[in-house]
Amino acid sequence: MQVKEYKPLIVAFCCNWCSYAGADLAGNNRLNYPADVKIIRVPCSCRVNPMFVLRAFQRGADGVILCGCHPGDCHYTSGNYYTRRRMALLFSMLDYLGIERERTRVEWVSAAEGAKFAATMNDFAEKVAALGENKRLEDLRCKK
Amino acid sequence: MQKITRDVLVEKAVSLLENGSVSCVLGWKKGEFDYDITPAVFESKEELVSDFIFDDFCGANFSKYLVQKTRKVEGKILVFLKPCDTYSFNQLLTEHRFDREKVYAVGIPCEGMVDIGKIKAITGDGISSIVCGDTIKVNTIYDESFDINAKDVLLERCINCKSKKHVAYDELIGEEGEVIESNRFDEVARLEAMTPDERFAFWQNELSKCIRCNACRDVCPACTCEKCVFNNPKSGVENKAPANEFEEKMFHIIRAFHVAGRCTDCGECSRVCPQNIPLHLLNRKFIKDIDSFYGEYQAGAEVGSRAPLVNYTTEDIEPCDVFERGND
Amino acid sequence: MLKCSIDALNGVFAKIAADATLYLPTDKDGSTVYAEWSEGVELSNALNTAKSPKDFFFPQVEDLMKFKVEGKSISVDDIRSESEDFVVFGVRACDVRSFDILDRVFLVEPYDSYYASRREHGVIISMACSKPAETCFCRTFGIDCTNPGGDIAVWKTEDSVYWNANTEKGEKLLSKLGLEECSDDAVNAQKEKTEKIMSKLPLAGLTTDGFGGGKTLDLFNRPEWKSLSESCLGCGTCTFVCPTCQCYDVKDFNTGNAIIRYRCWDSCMYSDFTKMAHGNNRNSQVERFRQRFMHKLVYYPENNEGIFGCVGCGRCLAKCPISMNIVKVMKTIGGNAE
Amino acid sequence: MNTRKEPLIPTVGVITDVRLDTPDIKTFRVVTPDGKKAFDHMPGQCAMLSIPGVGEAMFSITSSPTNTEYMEFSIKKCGCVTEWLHQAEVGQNITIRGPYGKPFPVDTEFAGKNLLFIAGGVALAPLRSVINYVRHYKDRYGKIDIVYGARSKEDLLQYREIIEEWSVDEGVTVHLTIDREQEGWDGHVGFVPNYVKELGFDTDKTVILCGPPIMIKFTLAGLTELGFVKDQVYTTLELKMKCAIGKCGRCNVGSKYVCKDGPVFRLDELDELPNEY
Repeated sequence: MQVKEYKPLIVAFCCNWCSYAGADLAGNNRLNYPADVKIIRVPCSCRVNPMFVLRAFQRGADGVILCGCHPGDCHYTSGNYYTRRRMALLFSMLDYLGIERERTRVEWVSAAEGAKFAATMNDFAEKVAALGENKRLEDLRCKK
Repeated sequence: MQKITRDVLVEKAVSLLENGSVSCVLGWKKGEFDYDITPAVFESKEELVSDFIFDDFCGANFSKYLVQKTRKVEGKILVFLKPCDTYSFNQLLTEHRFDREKVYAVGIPCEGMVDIGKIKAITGDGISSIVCGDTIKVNTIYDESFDINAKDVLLERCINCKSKKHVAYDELIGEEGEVIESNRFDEVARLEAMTPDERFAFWQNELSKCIRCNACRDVCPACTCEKCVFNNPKSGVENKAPANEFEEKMFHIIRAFHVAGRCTDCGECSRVCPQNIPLHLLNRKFIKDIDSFYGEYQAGAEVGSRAPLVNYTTEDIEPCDVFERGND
Repeated sequence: MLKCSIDALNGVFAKIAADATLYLPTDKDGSTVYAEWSEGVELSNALNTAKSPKDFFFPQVEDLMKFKVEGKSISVDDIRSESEDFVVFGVRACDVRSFDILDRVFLVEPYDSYYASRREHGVIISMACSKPAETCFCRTFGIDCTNPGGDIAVWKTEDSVYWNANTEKGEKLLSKLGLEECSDDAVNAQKEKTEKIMSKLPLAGLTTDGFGGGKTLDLFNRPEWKSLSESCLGCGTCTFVCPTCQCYDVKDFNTGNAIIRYRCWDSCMYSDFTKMAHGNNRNSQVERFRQRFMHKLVYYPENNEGIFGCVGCGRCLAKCPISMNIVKVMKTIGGNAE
Repeated sequence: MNTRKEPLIPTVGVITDVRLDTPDIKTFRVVTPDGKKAFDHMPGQCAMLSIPGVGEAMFSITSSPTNTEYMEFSIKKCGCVTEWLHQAEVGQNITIRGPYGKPFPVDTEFAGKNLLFIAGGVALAPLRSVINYVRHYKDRYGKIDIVYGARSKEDLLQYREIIEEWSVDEGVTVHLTIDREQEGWDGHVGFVPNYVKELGFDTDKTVILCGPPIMIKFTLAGLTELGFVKDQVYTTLELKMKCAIGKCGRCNVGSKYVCKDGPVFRLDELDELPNEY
């Protein structure tokens, strides 16, 4: 039997105005980043409810990353400032419950930063791959 | 142990009821034994005189009842508030959950409430009588008697009491207290100092006890949604039972998150948990983080204050930096 | 009557556990829970567990079936498997009666095969009480805690454990344990002692007068329900710690590649229990609160030859966040009203 | 593998026909994958239909037991399951289990009697099964009267069947009414309870009454005025159900479980139950 190489499944929530365009730019520039990064476009990083993050883990994600406009550049003026507070608290709580802190991340990626997007994803995927499968926030029913 | 007697409160309630200032009284009603006290609505002098009680078992916080009761009751409601209850009271007012005009709040001092679970752990089953005081006298049907120092069997929230000061009242009985320096974050810090594996094992063990009775949610003065996301089939996360470890964590993380920045640390969740899960440690983690990331904030300390999660500054900490600052 | 010494008890447990999974009450983090026995797991001395043993036959969450959906077509997978043999040790008399109450729901036509399978494969070893708590009122429902039912009854004294089989299933298990014959003097002495304590209990005088079948409308319309339910939080604590509450919900979970239909405990105290698309027939907490107690004290006995749907275990007395419970209800609206 | 039969496990059903009856009611024809009727039933009984992942709900079987080829369900769009069903197409699989509940006593108490059916809106669905059953065995019953009302002409369920089959049947009289005047409608206008009073039936009839609670309340008052007594009147209830076999406790009213002891009740039986339905 062939042993399948472990590739982490990564869910990236990207804001419509900056990071999603950044991801687009990365693609246009033929920059490589792992194919297992699944991008979910959201109107603003602030749209991401903590429940989305948990649900992504439940459904089999090994890492969850949020990408939004740089602070101060939010299309809706202040959405990403709220995201910053929320995710700071949520990630701290997940860590408190013993869930590996490297599985979650927030990164600010502008529409012009295609290279940063690709680099971020490569780095994040590498860190998550080092951790291995998500065991601490998994729902076994979804793995059958 | 309480400095104020039941008779003073009954007298106050009766006089307000009889002069028509209030139409009913939210208070503690004595139970079958000496410790099973039920929150109740009193509408007459007779009921107050025969059933009203105030002793070391009156932990219940009435603030949340005001949300429903003020909608139903004609006239004003008299409510007795211990210092910690007044924070929940203010927080609910901040969120416009009830009409302040319909409530007459009487602040009463509190010397800390005791935990019947802790008493039973000492005496065993079969308690026939309990006499409250600085030394609690317990007799059992097995002809044993115990003298227990009340300070040794306090509720968790009273051991780490954060304030003896009333932050809201129309009238105060007794003297104004002070905000206290408490050690309430010590246990959180102890957990933070553990390795992630130890923390995971700790919470896995604690949360696996959950039977999803929803008592923590239903008693919580910050959980006042008319329809909870976990009860709403259209929310996509509705669940009724802890189907597995994930759902246990999901419920408690999200519940703690929903009240983050609004939780006054009243400790009702841990008091009512039938499985004795230390739920306050989740809420306190958020409070501790908020204090250290965004400056000290006590929910409910003043009406109208802006909760940290609906606020921001341009210099806020980045999520990637929280681990350096949070666990120092 | 058979007997073994307390010191030999672990050896007996090992013999039982050799053929079937053995569960017993043990102390964990300050509360008493049922746990699987293995070397080193000690039998608790507490009166009873925080949660009732109904889980063994009617677990809180249970997968019923699986659906595969492809386009317009659906296939149904029966994922049931025959239960494996297990033994539950240390069930108190009140909880033994609760199984009888559940049987009358699940084992009447149409049979609930999930429950039935566990019931057939489970052996119940009951344990007589010798130190009842102030919250006990099993006698109110005619339960003798000194003489518990189950497949095997056990009496524990200071130095020995006495065993007596009540059923064929119990006989079969007991014969394999190699216990010595003995007289029942010690057991009788313990019974007598416990009986005396039972009559001293604070709830000893509680009776079911005023309740039972045929009293529906009279009790239903009593005005006291309003004040009793006034501060009810509408949580499910009483329901979930109750050994006889058996209402359940059936739900679907989409795993992404199949749909699991599972059932889980539900509570008539919850606001969405009877909520349907066009409305709710029990809109207020008064109605929901009344339903729970009317069901135990009136509806159930009406359908089951007068047997009440409560066993007096006292769990709801100990656990209700607002200390409202069936005893207060019975004293307020029943024949015990002061 | 457990070989015992488990009542909670449904079988697969196929929707072979969808008919739009009124703006919000569709009638679905359901058979097993091999084209047969899923099970036999009696008038008034129900079946649990479900769509995996959406939910399961109880529906009355609207087709008559005398139809041995398929079953029909008239379903109004009002909740998750029904909304989903309304967008289903022919060929869609669903799951089905049943039959559940106590049927109308068509072969006992109804035998030889004059029957008066009174229905409002979608409540014709459970009665249609009875009406077609008694029409099929017409010689076993006396005169049949049907009073049926809806908000408008478009809201009348099974309108074609009523006009083309029922009203031309000998011994069957159909009285239709709609709530408000409407162009192209020359029949009666007015609410069902008033119409029943206007028609002034003799009390030698057994009444089968089904409709929204408010209609039942006023129709009953009207019937009492006409001299009917409660043990002449039958109705069928509907409550939330999950197991449909009297175990999950949801449809419990008093000592009765609507899924098992109902849904058909005689009104004097309902009087003994708490008013929680």
